[in-house]
Amino acid sequence: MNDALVVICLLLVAASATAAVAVRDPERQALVLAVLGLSLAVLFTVFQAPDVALSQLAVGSVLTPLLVLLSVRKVRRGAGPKTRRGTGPDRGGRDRTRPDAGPQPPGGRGGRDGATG
Amino acid sequence: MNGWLVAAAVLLAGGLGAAVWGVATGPLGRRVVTQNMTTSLVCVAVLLLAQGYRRPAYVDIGLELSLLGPIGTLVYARLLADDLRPDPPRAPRLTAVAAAGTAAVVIALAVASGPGRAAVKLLLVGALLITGNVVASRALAGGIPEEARHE
Amino acid sequence: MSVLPYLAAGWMFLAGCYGLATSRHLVHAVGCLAVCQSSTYVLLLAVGYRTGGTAPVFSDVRPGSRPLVDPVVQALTLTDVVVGATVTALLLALVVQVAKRHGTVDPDELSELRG
Amino acid sequence: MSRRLRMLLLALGGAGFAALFAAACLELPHFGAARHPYGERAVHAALARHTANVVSAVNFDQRAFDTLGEESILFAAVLGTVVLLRQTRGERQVRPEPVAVARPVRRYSLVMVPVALLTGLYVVAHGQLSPGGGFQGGVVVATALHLLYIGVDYQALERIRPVGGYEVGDAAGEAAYLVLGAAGLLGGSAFLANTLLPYGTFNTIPSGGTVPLLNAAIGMEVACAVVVLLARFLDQAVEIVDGSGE
Repeated sequence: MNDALVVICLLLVAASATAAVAVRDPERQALVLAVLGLSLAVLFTVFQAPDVALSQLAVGSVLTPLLVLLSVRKVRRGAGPKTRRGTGPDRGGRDRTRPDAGPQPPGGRGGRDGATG
Repeated sequence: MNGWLVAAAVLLAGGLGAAVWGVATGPLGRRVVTQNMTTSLVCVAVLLLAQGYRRPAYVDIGLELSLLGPIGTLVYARLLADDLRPDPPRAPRLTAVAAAGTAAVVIALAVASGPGRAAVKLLLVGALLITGNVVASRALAGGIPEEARHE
Repeated sequence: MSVLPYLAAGWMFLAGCYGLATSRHLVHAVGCLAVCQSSTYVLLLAVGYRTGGTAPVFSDVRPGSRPLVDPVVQALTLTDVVVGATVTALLLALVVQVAKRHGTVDPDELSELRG
Repeated sequence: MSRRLRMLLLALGGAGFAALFAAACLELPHFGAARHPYGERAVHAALARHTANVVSAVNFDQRAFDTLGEESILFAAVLGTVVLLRQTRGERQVRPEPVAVARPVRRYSLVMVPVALLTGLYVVAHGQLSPGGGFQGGVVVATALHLLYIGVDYQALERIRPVGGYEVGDAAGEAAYLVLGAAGLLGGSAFLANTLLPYGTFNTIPSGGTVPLLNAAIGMEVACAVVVLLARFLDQAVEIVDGSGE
């Protein structure tokens, strides 16, 4: 029975890790990271490591999401009010006028934008 | 081989699998609700595992999760309040199901472990978890208004 | 079954690296690094696991009554979790600083700024 | 570096890593194998010193010096964050307006602060017996305090959080760990050696020699460190704005 539990938890952890990478908006990624933390905690319980499960929960359920969300909030505010919502995460600082940057080569970017899982 | 572990495995395979899908796709509101429900689900699964492995010490994991999980959801409710406000996620039915399921499992576990400190601890974890889950759902459904900003 | 946990850890590490290399937002990159870091927890604990074993914590079981998993790797993983959390915090502080200085958190734009 | 070159490098590195890692996995001891020579010795050593939680015994007795290194990393990271996130010239501080959190959420938060604090202290105090320890408990304590920001108001948090005090607490926790280590040296054995105190009765709180004390020192350091860390981030996100006007 324990083998089945190990396999289930491993697959869940691998799936949520992949999702955490594929979700590109940091706020939404924070939510996936929280679920990854919870599945890791279950995996550690199944691996008979309650101490590690406790510290993973302590870090993953509140501390990391709080730090990530506070950073995102600060970064967005620093990048100007126009990027507050709408255009997606990938254009963090685009609204800043940067006279020294020169013209952008067309088609060099884009395509990947908004590639949420 | 015992029933508690089988129950935990079924709960994890079905529930947590759906949770990973729910939190990685769809509108923000649904993701946040999923995150909230995952706390209850994982906590119940850990309690089942503790009983299945005959290790009451593992209940401490459930205790910590029943406290920190809802606080984590409140973090999202607080810091994503602007994004959630146009369409506050309400999931009364899901919350009720989660609360009822938690209560049923916790009572079954408390009965199985017999009267004593362990049963009291289990009931405490269950009470904390249900309260936290309900309050966090309330917070997501517009319990925390947008913060006034100095622009 | 005998190597599945190791392979899962390797997969997580590779997925995290892919995310790091293709990230368009530094906060997202820090999250991907956290994924890489969690692969090490899985690997370490998998090495210490023992079929049918239980945790080497004797508050509720008699010593010697059941086989035990390896406590040394668990202690190592504990250290790993702590260090992972501090690394995340420090990197996020750096990201905030970068955003203040350069007004952007897109790695590509940052390298454009430099060159 | 162009995007294509970067992806090519990544693919090469990833393929190389995958091949080598898969080869290494096949040579590792099989998952779930019964032979754990270090683990068995660690369990014997922990039981000889009456420490019920072997993981704590490894962390605070057998590998206590490594834990000192780990806590120094935490200490240094907090220091780095404080330096990085200080208020710079051209930035000003604003008072955040109070928010009206819904009544049940507010009540829940106020009730949960002492409950979570108590749980955190319980986890720290029983670190040498049941799962848990200074780190886990310390984070719970720090989280409990921040429930005031999350569920009540930023001002409520500020009232119970003189950051200076927590900075002192952080340093005091680290110092207590060092002093306990040095006490072993003065007591005639090695640095951080667990030979000073009686080992006590197995499975009671004052068992395990210096393990509970080191545990408490770490608990204090972690709790204070997390509070200081979050205080810096909260300052940046809530209070400090760009002075040049947005």
